[in-house]
Amino acid sequence: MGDLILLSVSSIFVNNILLMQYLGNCPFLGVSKKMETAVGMAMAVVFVMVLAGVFTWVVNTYLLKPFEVEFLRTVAFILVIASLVQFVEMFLKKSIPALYAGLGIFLPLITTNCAVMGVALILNKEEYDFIHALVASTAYAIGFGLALVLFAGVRERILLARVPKPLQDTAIGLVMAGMMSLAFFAFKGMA
Amino acid sequence: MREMIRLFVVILIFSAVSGGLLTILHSKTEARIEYQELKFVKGPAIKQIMEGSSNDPLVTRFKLKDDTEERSFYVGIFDGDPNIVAFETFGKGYEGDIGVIVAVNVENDEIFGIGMTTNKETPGVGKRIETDVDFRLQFNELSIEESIKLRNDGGQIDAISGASLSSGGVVAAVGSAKEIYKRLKPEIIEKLKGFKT
Amino acid sequence: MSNRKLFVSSHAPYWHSRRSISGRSYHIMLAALPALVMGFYHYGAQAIGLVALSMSSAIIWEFLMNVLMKRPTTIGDGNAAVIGLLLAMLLPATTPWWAILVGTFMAVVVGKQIFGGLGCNPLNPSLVALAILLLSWESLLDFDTRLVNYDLPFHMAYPLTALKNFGVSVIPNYSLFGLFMGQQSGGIGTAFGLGLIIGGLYLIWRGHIRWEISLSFLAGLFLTALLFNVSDPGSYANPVFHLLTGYTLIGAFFLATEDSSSPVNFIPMIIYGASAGILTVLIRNIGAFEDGVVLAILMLNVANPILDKIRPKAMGRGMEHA
Amino acid sequence: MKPFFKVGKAKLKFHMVERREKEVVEEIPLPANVTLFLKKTGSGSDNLLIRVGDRVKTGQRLLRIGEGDSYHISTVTGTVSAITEHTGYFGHTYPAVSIESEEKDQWDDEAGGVGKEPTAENALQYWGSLPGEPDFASLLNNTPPLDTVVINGVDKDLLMTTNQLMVKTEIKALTEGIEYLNKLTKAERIILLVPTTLGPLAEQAGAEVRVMEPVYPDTLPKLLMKKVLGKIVPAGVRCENLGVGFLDAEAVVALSKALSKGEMCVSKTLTVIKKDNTLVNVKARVGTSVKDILEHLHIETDQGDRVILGGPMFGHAIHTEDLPISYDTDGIMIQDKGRIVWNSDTHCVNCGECVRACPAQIPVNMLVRLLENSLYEEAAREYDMLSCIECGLCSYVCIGRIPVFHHIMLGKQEYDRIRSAEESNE
Amino acid sequence: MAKSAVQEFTKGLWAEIPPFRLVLGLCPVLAVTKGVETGIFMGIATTFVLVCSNVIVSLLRKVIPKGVRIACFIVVIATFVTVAELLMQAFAYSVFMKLGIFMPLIVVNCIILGRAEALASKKGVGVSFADGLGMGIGFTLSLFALASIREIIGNGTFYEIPVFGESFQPFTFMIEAPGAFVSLGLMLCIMNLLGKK
Ligand SMILES: Cc1cc2nc3c(=O)[nH]c(=O)nc-3n(C[C@H](O)[C@H](O)[C@H](O)COP(=O)(O)O)c2cc1C
Ligand SMILES: Cc1cc2nc3c(=O)[nH]c(=O)nc-3n(C[C@H](O)[C@H](O)[C@H](O)COP(=O)(O)O)c2cc1C
Ligand SMILES: Cc1cc2nc3c(=O)[nH]c(=O)nc-3n(C[C@H](O)[C@H](O)[C@H](O)COP(=O)(O)O)c2cc1C
Ligand SMILES: Cc1cc2nc3c(=O)[nH]c(=O)nc-3n(C[C@H](O)[C@H](O)[C@H](O)CO)c2cc1C
Ligand code: SF4
Ligand code: SF4
Ligand code: SF4
Ligand code: SF4
Ligand code: FES
Repeated sequence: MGDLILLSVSSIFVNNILLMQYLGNCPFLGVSKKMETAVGMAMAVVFVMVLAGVFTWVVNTYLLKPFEVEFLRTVAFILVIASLVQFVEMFLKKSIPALYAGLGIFLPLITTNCAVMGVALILNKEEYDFIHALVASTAYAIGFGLALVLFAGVRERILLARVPKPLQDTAIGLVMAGMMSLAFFAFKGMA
Repeated sequence: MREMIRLFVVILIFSAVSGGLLTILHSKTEARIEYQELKFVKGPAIKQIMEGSSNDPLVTRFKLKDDTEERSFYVGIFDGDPNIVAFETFGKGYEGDIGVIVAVNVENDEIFGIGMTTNKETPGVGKRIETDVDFRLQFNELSIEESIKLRNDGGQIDAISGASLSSGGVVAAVGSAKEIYKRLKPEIIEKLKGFKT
Repeated sequence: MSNRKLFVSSHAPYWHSRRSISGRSYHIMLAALPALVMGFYHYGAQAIGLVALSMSSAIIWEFLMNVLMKRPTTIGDGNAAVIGLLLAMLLPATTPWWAILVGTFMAVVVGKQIFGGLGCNPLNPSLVALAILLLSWESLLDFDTRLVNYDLPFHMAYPLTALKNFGVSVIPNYSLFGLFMGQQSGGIGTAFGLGLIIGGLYLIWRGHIRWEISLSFLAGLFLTALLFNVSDPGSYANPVFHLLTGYTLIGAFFLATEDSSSPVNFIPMIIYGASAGILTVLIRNIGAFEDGVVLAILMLNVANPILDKIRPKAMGRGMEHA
Repeated sequence: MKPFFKVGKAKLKFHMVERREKEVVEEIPLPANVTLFLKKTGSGSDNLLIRVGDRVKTGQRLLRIGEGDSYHISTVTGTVSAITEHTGYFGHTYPAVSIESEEKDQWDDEAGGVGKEPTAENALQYWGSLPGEPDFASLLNNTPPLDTVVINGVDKDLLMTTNQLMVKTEIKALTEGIEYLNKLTKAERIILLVPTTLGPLAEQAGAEVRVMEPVYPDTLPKLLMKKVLGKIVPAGVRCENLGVGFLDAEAVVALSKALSKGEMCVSKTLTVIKKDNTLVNVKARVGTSVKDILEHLHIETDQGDRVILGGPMFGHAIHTEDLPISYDTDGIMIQDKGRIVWNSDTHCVNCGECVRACPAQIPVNMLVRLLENSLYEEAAREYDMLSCIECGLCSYVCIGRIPVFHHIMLGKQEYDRIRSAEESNE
Repeated sequence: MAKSAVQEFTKGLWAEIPPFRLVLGLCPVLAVTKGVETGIFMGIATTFVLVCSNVIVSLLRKVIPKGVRIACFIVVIATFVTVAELLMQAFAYSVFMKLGIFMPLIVVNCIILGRAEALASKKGVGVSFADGLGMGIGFTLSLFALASIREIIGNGTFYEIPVFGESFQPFTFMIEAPGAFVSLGLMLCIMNLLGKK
């Protein structure tokens, strides 16, 4: 139990997927200008990332490893993620239209989000067992959502500030992301 | 439905072609990759420890089953005697595991030398476990029976200043190496005999 | 009509409290003085030179950025000087000149000006600079080696380093009253607890800082340290020790209270202060760093915009008119 | 300037009526020329009843207000010398009628007749221009009908003493006025609001008396609603929409005099605040220029000083002393150029002073950022712009010296414009 | 035809140089520019995948059914990423180690799928090839520039060769995560100042 808690803290804060591992920056900078979209994206990512983590773990453990074709990992994972997103989209559209209306536009974008693929790769590289893989992918996803929402809050203010022209938008967003990653050093060593 | 099947078949064909091509490429490169991996990951540390040996420890190696795990052992032959055996263990560092190659002299059960393999320690801070020679040399000739600890914890190893966590990781790795060695010593001795020239 | 008098026209109100940004800056500098004087007394001319260099270089960076960005000159508002001063107060007296230049550049240019200047900075500029220095040259903030040439009449080991390395056994080396009176090594302006408290109370009394933040920061820090201490007195220092060492007091009164990066509503101020205090102790007790004030405050700075969304209902808001 | 332990909100105390320089109200002689700003025009200058060159009598109707049956009247007898378009606060335009006045007043016959038969219908025609804001006529026609009338015996802005003075010196007329109000309106409650010191005096007026500490901004209508009547006015809604009307004590006195003696109100009592913040109360014919008043009082002004119609918190600064006083001018304030605190265009430094000061709990620090970026709709929707009760304290305390209040007033104006443009599109 | 291919090639070098003009594919840019070596290798690998997948997609553009277009592109891209991975393991293992998971992550680099979708699936082989090559080289140049700055200031070296004297203590901030974001942001600012010409 203790190690699961440590793993969670580590994956949410210490090794935050966005700020410490440089994964998922395009949506981070792309959808953080408005709090509403940021929250939508965060939820969509949490959803898909957890599912992707679990599915790729299963594929890796029960297909790639037994048949000794681990070199096909990249192809296999991306196919799993792409079809997963497709199914989630179809499922939500049919059964939970309200949720689909909220998350729908973000789902296709997630296919090529390197945070999702990255988490899948990390889980399998670290050779976690199933429970740890599940906890880690959930925690990474929460870390992503947390960073995204915090960032959107700061970004809303930056949009109202007198940022010099050449720095506006993405440039200042990146600098701010850097400062945030600096602040996340606070959690160093805690897990 | 027919359409769905058609699309599915298309993807299947793409994937099959892709898998086939990659399998061919993989089989052609497999041996090379394995050697490269050895050379770059563990090679430098092993070579460093075994400097002056008359053999290539990366080639002179054997595997043993330890519980469920399979471990590789690298043999150093000095003056014709295959007395040095090296293997990799891990300890928790500042950021993730620190891989350490520990070489033991089976003659006197003393540590012959250690070297670092993989770690994610901070450059300039924790990375000094790799670059700081004095730190590494402190382990030489410590006995397997001795308890090895950092000076802060009442032991004999001076930590690298500012990186006591990384230093502790190395110490922990050496500690687990001692256990492995003790556990497998009979089989190791047995195997080593085969390398005598 | 040729010599008709023209009056000054503008929008109401026509009275003003007469408080100003520059006034606030100068009050902050004044409030910093007691703590600073103790630093000068301990570390001599070197400390004075360092503070002067830091303040002047901060002002110069600000001026250069004003010119570069083709904006009105803002060095008169005193904020650059405050940034330089606070940065210098956090550093050991022997910090090399180039580190000061890099530090003030990071504070004024990267921490503040590129976001649009005063009031636009999302994080406390001095702390951004300090964190960057810490990350790049950790040895700069290793007070024990930095201050090795000073032989002052008290135990010179930096309390928090000693605590981190040797545990609670070092605490008897320090007298709590001594710590309070500045008998400890540290940054130029961080050691003298009494001076910092006097300065802080002055700022609170004059309404220049929000007392809610200072108070909740200290309370959060104290209570968390107390919990740790009670749970395992053999591993964790007592709360008073935490209160009087490191950057705690300067953090409570001068760093966490930076305007632009801290909340203004009551509940958010309390959450902000208390969380920063809690995080500080977590970093000190279980994290990688000796002192947690800098990063804890930066972390809460990041959360500030979200926190400050918690606010009282405005009068008449959301009411339907029948 | 005033350092204090910032726990509570900023409160500014009023100057009590006792602090006046002289007890008497100084009468300003009838000037040779008056200018009348006919502010409440509703549908523009088509409703004018006179032309340049016409001779008008005191009390004569000049302009019909809106579509109703209520008029602006002349305050002097004389010849109309010019009719121009005047541009006032935030670009509102209205007719300005200049009249060369004769020395002797000649009362318009119809105007005199009102007193004989004090019915609402008769009276209303002439009382579009009773002193004070808002005007009485529209109050009587209010929908919903007023159920409460609050007579303000405390002044709204700092340093103003007109209404307090009325309570103190005209308590008889006030009492009569309250009786008339009882007849004219269907209001269930008539409340007389006075400063603590005048409480005993007010008891005889025959209304429900409430006393209060005259501290700013508690004297503003929406805060009175909250503190005196215990009602919160929804954001963007006027007090009148809740059936509560506010009348200045001065207006009630004028009403009483008109109905009992047939004297139409053509003068205005106001407080003149000199550069050293001493006060003089004067009574002047509506339309008298500021210059005439200041000259009579021997007050010197210089280029670069500030002259304000109204009080220090929400008066309107004027650029020339040729402008006249109107029915709603409660005071004239002269500010020496050396004491003017200039606004600046710094970005908000997030000091939070305004948030502490705001009596309406508005997140002014965020609001001002949005307004600076012209995001008016968002400002109204998310940052409570419409809750603002227009007290000006945020500007007063802002350490960045940002013209916050100006931003807000402009923002409300722009917001209304956007909304009406949207509505007309639909 | 020839002219437009040249145009397609050159626009990737400045007018639409990724990641500055097209703000996509930021993660690898941040992650692999700690050092010049990893930057260049990442650039080359990406260029390889970009060119190959552009060409294949362009060749197969008439065969692939619309419904599974994206899925097929992804398989093509993933195949070439794996090819690049295997080749790099076999021939440049030390760089492969430093690139870590960012090698397989080329598969989700938005630039590549973006070019496949926006251009290669519509245009001829020549143009697609030129576009891929231009974009790839532009991307490599960007990585090289950023990596040079970061490595020189942050580590005091260029291609792991020291450039300053002994006494220089590197500005480590630049090679840590925060420095990555900040320096990319400032570089973007400079690009904006220079304009698109
Ligand atoms: C940016 C940064 C990187 C660090 N990296 C390491 C590291 O790689 N290894 C380590 O043991 N400690 C690292 N630390 C932790 C501190 O050096 C801390 O002082 C250490 O955990 C204990 O200090 P000591 O060795 O002086 O007792 C790092 C700290 C910082 C600020
Ligand atoms: C809270 C408060 C604020 C005031 N602000 C101003 C002001 O901004 N300008 C001014 O001319 N008078 C102002 N006054 C008027 C003062 O009461 C008084 O005239 C002034 O303090 C004279 O003394 P001083 O010049 O030393 O301040 C203010 C009064 C109060 C109660
Ligand atoms: C803006 C600026 C930045 C500098 N940055 C560094 C630095 O990062 N590391 C460093 O060791 N010296 C730095 N220096 C100092 C010089 O490069 C040089 O190292 C120093 O003068 C030699 O000092 P030493 O002899 O004490 O080492 C910097 C100087 C300036 C002006
Ligand atoms: C107690 C206190 C601490 C402050 N600390 C900082 C600081 O660390 N860095 C900074 O740039 N400004 C700081 N300021 C300045 C403040 O945010 C604001 O910019 C000034 O008040 C304007 O002159 C501080 C202000 C106060 C009141
Ligand atoms: S790949 Fe995904 S995250 Fe990156 S830009 Fe494209 S849609 Fe956004
Ligand atoms: S504040 Fe109240 S009384 Fe004043 S105008 Fe608005 S609604 Fe009417
Ligand atoms: S926002 Fe409105 S109510 Fe609040 S202080 Fe400013 S003027 Fe007064
Ligand atoms: S008082 Fe002025 S500077 Fe301070 S928060 Fe309000 S608007 Fe910003
Ligand atoms: S490269 Fe686009 S999200 Fe990482």
